Amino acid sequence: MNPNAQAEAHAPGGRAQSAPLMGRAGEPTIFELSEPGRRSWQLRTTGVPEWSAEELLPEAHRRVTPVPLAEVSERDLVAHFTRLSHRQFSVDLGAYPLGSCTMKYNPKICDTVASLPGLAGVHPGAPASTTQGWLALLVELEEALCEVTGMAAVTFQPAAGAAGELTGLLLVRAYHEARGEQRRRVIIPDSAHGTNPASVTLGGYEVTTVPSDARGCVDAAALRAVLDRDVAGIMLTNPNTLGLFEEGIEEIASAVHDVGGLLYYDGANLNAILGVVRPGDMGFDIVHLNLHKTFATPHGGGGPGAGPVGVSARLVDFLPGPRPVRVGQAAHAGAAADGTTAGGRYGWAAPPRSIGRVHSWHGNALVLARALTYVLVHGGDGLRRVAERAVLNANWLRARLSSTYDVPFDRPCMHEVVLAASTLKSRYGLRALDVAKRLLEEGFHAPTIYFPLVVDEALMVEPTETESLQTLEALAEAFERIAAGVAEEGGIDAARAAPRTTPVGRVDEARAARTLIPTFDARGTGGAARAG
Amino acid sequence: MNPNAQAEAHAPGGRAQSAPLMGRAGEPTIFELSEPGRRSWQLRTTGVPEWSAEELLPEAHRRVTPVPLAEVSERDLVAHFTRLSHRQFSVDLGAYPLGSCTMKYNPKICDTVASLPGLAGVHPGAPASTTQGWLALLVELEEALCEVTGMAAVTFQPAAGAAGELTGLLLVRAYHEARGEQRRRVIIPDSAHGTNPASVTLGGYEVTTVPSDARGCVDAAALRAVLDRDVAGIMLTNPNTLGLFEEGIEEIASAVHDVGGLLYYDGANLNAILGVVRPGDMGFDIVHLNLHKTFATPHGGGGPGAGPVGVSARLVDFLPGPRPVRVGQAAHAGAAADGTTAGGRYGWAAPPRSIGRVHSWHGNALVLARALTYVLVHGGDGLRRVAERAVLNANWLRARLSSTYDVPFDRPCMHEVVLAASTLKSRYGLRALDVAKRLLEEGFHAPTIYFPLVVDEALMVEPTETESLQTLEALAEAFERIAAGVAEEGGIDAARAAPRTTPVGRVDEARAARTLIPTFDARGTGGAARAG
Amino acid sequence: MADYLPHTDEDVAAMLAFLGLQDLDELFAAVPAAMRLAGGLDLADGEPEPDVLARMDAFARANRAADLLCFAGAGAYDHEVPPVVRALAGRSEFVTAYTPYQPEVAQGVLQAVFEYQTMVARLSGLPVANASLYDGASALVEAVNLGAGASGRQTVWVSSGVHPHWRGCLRTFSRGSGHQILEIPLAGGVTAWPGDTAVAPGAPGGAAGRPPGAAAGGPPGVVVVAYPNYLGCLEDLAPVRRLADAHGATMVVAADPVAAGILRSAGEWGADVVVGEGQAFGTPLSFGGPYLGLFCCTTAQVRRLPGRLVGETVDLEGRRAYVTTLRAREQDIRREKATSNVCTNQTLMAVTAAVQLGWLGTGGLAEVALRCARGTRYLRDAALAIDGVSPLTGSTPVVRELALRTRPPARTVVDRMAAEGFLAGVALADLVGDDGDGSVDADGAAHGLLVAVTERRTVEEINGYLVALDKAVRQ
Amino acid sequence: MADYLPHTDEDVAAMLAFLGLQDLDELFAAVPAAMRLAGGLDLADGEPEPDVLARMDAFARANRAADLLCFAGAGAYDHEVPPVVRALAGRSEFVTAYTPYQPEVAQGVLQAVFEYQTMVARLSGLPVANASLYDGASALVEAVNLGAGASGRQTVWVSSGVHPHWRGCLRTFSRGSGHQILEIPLAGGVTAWPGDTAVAPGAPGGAAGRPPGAAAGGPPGVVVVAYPNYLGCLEDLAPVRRLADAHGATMVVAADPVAAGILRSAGEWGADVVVGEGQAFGTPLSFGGPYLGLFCCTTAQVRRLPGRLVGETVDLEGRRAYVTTLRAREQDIRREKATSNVCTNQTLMAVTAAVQLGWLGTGGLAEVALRCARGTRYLRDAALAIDGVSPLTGSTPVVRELALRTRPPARTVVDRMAAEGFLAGVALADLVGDDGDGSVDADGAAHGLLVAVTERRTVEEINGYLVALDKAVRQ
Ligand SMILES: Cc1ncc(COP(=O)(O)O)c(C=O)c1O
Ligand SMILES: Cc1ncc(COP(=O)(O)O)c(C=O)c1O
Repeated sequence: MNPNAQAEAHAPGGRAQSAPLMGRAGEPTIFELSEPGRRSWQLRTTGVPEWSAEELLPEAHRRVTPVPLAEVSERDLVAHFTRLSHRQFSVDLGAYPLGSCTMKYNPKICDTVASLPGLAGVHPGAPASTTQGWLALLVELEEALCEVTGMAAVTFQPAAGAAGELTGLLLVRAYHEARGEQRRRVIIPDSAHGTNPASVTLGGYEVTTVPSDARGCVDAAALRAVLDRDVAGIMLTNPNTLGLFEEGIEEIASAVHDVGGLLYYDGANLNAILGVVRPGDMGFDIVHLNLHKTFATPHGGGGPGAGPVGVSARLVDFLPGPRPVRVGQAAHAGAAADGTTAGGRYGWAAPPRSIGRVHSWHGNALVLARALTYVLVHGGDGLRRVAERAVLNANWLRARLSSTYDVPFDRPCMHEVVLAASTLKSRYGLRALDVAKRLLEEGFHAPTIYFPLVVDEALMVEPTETESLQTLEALAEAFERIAAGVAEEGGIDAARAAPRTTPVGRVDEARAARTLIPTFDARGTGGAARAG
Repeated sequence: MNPNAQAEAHAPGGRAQSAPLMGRAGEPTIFELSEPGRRSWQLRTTGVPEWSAEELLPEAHRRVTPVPLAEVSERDLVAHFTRLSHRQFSVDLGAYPLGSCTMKYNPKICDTVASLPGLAGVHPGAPASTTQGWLALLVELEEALCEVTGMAAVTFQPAAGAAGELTGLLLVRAYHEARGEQRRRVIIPDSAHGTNPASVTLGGYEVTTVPSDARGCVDAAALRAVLDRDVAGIMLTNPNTLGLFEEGIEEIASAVHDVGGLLYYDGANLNAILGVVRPGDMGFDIVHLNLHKTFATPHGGGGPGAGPVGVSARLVDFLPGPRPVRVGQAAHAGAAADGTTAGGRYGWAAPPRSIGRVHSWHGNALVLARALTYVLVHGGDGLRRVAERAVLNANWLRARLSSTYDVPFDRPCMHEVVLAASTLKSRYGLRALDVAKRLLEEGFHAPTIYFPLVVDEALMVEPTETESLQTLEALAEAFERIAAGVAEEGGIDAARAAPRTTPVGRVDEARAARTLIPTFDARGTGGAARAG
Repeated sequence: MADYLPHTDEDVAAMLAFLGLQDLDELFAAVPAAMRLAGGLDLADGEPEPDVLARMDAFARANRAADLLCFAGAGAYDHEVPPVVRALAGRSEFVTAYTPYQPEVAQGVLQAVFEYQTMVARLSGLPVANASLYDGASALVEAVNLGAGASGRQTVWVSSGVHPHWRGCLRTFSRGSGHQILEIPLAGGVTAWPGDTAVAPGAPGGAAGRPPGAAAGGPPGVVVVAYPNYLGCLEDLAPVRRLADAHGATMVVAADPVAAGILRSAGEWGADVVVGEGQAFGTPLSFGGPYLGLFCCTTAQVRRLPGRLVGETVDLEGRRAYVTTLRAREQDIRREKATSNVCTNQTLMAVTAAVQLGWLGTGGLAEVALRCARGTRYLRDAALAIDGVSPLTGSTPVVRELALRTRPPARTVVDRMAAEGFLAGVALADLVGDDGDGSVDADGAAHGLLVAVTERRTVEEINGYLVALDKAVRQ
Repeated sequence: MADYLPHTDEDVAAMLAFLGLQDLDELFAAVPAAMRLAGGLDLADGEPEPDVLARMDAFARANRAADLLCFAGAGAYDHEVPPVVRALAGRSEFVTAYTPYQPEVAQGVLQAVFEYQTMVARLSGLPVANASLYDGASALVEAVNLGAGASGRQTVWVSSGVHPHWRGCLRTFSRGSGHQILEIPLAGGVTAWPGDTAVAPGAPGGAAGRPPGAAAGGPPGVVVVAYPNYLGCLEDLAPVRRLADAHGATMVVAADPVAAGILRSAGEWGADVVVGEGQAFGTPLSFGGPYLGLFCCTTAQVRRLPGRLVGETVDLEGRRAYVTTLRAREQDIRREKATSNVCTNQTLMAVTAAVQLGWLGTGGLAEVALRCARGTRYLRDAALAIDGVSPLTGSTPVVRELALRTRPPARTVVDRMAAEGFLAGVALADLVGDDGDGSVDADGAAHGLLVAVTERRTVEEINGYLVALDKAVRQ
């Protein structure tokens, strides 16, 4: 009997028989490991009178049956999630050259910082007099990020890049409205990340797409053609998602500014230019940063991140509030203090024409503490080294792999290089997807595939600066083995069967969408069913 | 090229290409990952004058070349040891029914306790006035262990069970010598753990072995035959290593006491009788506890443990010292205080006829803090439940597997059951070793094999109380599958080829001993060579 | 100079040589020279880790709030987070992974999120939960977007019992979406829904007498209510369902997920969408983030669901496997047609919640909820006996939080009690501003103190709190 | 009632039924009834984890020592342990594994230990290191056992520069082994070896004039010296090697492994066995344990090596693999013929040391050693300028630790400086007793203060220490 089949056999209490370490055994869900009456929880002895729910709640509000959750022993809880962790690739296990995501090493010191009780144990609604440390920390980080981006002020409320984008677009709107203007369109290049157009829509604007030119940059003529006084702004990332620096950024900036538009900088690729050139100096008015990319805060399997937004002087008054400020500056940053500033050198201030809140509280604070730690360890000198090494690594890979894979825009790249499998596909049928799955077998995470959309069979490789030359060599060899392998007898079949050494084999994604099973309770019902 | 072969190819900077998660790739040593000039270390800025070694040290003492260690980036350090951790089975991953080792769940709260700065950050030589918390903790633990064992006092210095054994034997010696007696022999049963005879030898005694009888207990007649006034004592574990309770313990105790000998209790199996019966009440004079077994402190891949030794009243004065005491008790426990007791309710006291120190300091203190945590969470009631469930689990397995495997002593067992593969061996050639390796493939750790020595092809299974009935069922099914599998065509070959799904296949142990390679530097030299 | 870069000088030289470059500056040839930063960043040079740790520790020590006994809530609660949850959720495989784009090597995160979705769906009483949003407020914003899309109408009636900050976010984002947000006032701690006869018999405009005018956008496409509301009060949700039915609107409930352990589920009350703040499940107070936005909906709405969704499927060999699904909703495919712009979310907090809910289990969750209710009752009964303390929401039943009226301004009470070692609660003025809003008037804002009692508070601690409160209101 | 047991009442009932038993008590039928504990253990009932954590935290808070700036050493040092080392060595796969009896599923621990052995061997200058012993003292005891076995003689000459506690352990265990331990006194901080002309020209009994008499066991089979010795002094090891050669004795060096970063290796000095305390490599002060016994020897002695040893080999498919080897030395096979009784050892600390040494690397280890030496020099120079402070060991060079003579009793100085926030060092009387021993006389014991300066101490901290010391000796 194959071990996975056992996992499939649902028995109360499950089949907690150990480790994916050994071969490819499946892991039951926690619901299958559950047996009624088992427990892990232990709570403080409080001495509070033990009134019953009946004594505490009117009947109409009372739950009749408890929420059915899993019931497991602490031992099984630990084994379950430890085994799940062994079914998960991560930066800590190896190279993760996922383009646009900047999967660099996440320093362990930041975990220590984020778990300091003096930071993690602070209630967000505590009066400012009791949270001076947090306020000081945020002000220091704001100053550092202003310097890095060339902006005048930063809001920390946006919880991720996309939230920053939408915040930025609302700032654009507030800016124009304050000037009595109603503009309707925002321009984005066709190579942009999907969150850009989605944010534009949510910001209440229409998307105008401009194409890339033959060098992979914004087509200047096409841009000029769509520019008019209805354009609220343009969203760009520079270097762009092709890993190429928009050389015409000066002209773009003045063209957009000439029609009264604002420039929004998508900071996802800031890693490439830290300490080399600043968005503010390129002419941008608004910048979001993905601290979980450039500033090494871990991605957590999909989040949390943090997407602080920096703005130039003319937009400061519109920022979300309240904002942490030095008390002396409160007046400058906005008069209407929200929260007390008594008893401390730092306080909160709401910008006078604030667009309002964009977060329940102050943003992803512990992520911000990690980012400041990263900034302090590196310092100004170190941040520049980060960019240099990131760009060096990407170019090395580009040069090394350009004879094996297509390089749609074959010129020096910045922190990432977009390769393509188009030749391998037309010659052998090998798709970008197959290359990705084969790389998993080779022990590497796959690059980002099929993005940017403008490149056919795209393989977007971002090695980051924390990978060594030896790792790059090993990665390049793996890429080369994949290309060589497909030329061999049966090679394409082997590639399509990949990965065969991972916890599960190639996953049927289409089936997941066709027969939606979004919860354990929807299993066997032929899809999602209304649960109790 | 197979991924492991790459790992073999030694290149400076290594082949850091990711995860054993994916298939069975090897992991290079840290020395292969090393490249001169790389670094992880970061030290405080101190401002202390930067004198050179030449200015600080006479030439005769100065090292000429630095100690050659690995030079890796923090990122590679993390990936290396994280990948190594993925090549390691552990309690947190699954059932670990290793007999005699009591591989129960190690509560996570104990990790938190052991890392409290107020415990982990205390220098062992700090004056007692500044370590009152530690002293109070130890006194409280001592009291609890006295209650659990029925002893009068406990020393915490021994760092593991074997250290406790030797300490106990030195106490035996001191006791007899104080009475002017020179005895030469210590009796141990043939089923005893190997550390018992080794400790006896190191204690300066001769080993007299007594055989087990047909019921798996000490052969009473044989024991009486070797008892005389030359016998310093006897070492027993009860339940014994066959998992059987020595029913004749009362007679054994009085027989040994009758000739003036002392009874030593090897506490490795205390888990079976917690709160049910106490070594002191069985007549034992000295008891060691393996806190890493019974009290759930983690084994750490082979240590640390803690082997506190409890003694009856007549031996208290001989205990190693100094010992933590309540200050009022210092006089009672021994006058000559070693260390100051000023300024606190707790202090140190040296027993008047102490055998002396057996540890550099006070024993494995953080392990002791874990053990107290475990005791407090369970309390008196919980400790008894531990024993009940441990014995229940073992008997369930015994009953379930007795039709498939040999059960040399087929009567109710205590916390572990010794099975045997003798029939499977004679019928199909399946050895205990093969059963063990097949179990690894099934996702379980193997039981202890070939111990106790008195059982042929022994499989010593100790499920512990923290495994659920479902896990026991899954384990039993795996055992049954193994037995059934060997009866099939090709079954024995498959068993001998096991394990095939583990990070490495069956390991050539003989070769390791034949061509000793104890360090990376001895590789390729045909064995250990004198290093620089 | 210390950093995390592996490059030795020799590595750099060799790599530059391979690229045919002279120096590192040449890598940036594409950057117009005039734009480049001349003197480098005006930031101090890097400091070694132990120095930085000392600095961060100094920030931490400067936060007196961390040492205060916490009776503050307002959407952020001091619940038990056991060592086992921290250990498991902190495993580096979960922490340092990216979004599970390659399911074959991401089954760990995917399965944990699948389990999370199941648990959260069960809590809410709805069949689908997504894989997390940023926080409670963003979940609410997305719920309103979904509701408006489903009903085809942009008018949104929002109870003023919804957390003031969440309402603030709704207002902010409505500038982009164009939704008409109408905040319905509370009366006596519960929403005075306009036009619902069960609420205000005979009065067309409802009890509060402030009917949203026709100018305010006509009948609602979305109706939003909180359960319990932010003042701790339990509102009857039946009229809300009726309202929604009457107008064909989507009913959105912002539910406290801990209280859900003993309350009738929002799904049972008829909610179409349930949102909530998941911080209570294993995430520390964290000065407000990272938190966890909970989001559940009906199967009918699944294709409008914002954010990520994990589904079960099989691999090529037929083994059970998990994968993010219905990706067409996300931005990487249909771009401007996406249901939302959320990309990076709060997965690690979702994994944490799965571990915490696994630890709590059926019995533990109910127990935590019950203990919160008990502590709240105990504190309420005793606090109201103090001269200078009165109820702000009358006798409306509360469950895990309550609003008191203190004779001195609540901010003063909070400051005084901080000196005694207590975080007394959150002054309502800090949530709604000095002028009050639809939930409390200016007086209520000034004197309202929102107090939460979790299962971690012992009777000694509560008694100590009461003594300090007595002193603070007398002073 | 809270514990870690999975058994529900139904499970217990089903299992008992399967066994044909009526109740749990029957499981213990083999235990004579009279012996059984009637009323259960006289211990309080179990308490829930958070209550226990609070109690343990109270113990922790009662240790003022943890808050003192540490200038104590004496074999336990306050070195930097970075978060990365704690994170890696704390991974639960390492923590919750047993001894690697099944190498196929224990390559993680085995390889880490193999790397540890390599690093420690390189440090010592000898080719073989074992996988750890309990602590420095137990390593020394084992070294003496090995040496006596190798030389066939039980007389052991031990320098009084060896840590007093380690000498105490040697004395204790010699009661069992029958070794004759002779402690050779120090003069001016260095060992006055008997009969070595290079040490004491012309004096047959050596400088200290206390030659071990013939009655004391004849020529040594083992000679033990510390490098640097416990007072911080650097001794010339050449005469020790000559002594050992003259008598055919085994030369054992107890070496400080951090100082080894800048000192000539013990192997180079000719040691046959090198032992040490490995706490300095990643293990916190921990009130003295768990620590790490380092043990290295020559290839010739490998079959006498105590404890576990990991060797490289291959698996059936020829892939590199690791396994514990030369198991015949251990007790599970030859039992009473075993080279030692050590079974459970300190593997996790060895893994920790491998991680820490991996983090330090070639440059970091040298840097730590150098910084310790610099801090020691800085403190020494300034301390000796204080009126009331003088050197205890003359001008003998010291490296990472030094012994001062303070005018008031050193214990008094330690107490006074604790009140100022410093752990001033270790009073020698606490190590050697009030009467002194071969290393210091009674006056030295009373007034001797052993001070250590690690790489973590800043110049501000040292200056603060000096101010407090000045005050403490004047008072
Ligand atoms: C180019 C680009 N822009 C924006 C984003 C969105 O950022 P976030 O995921 O933090 O919301 C990403 C993230 O992948 C990105 O790569
Ligand atoms: C029965 C028995 N006695 C003694 C010991 C030795 O204990 P330790 O390994 O703690 O030294 C063991 C350990 O395996 C054992 O099982």
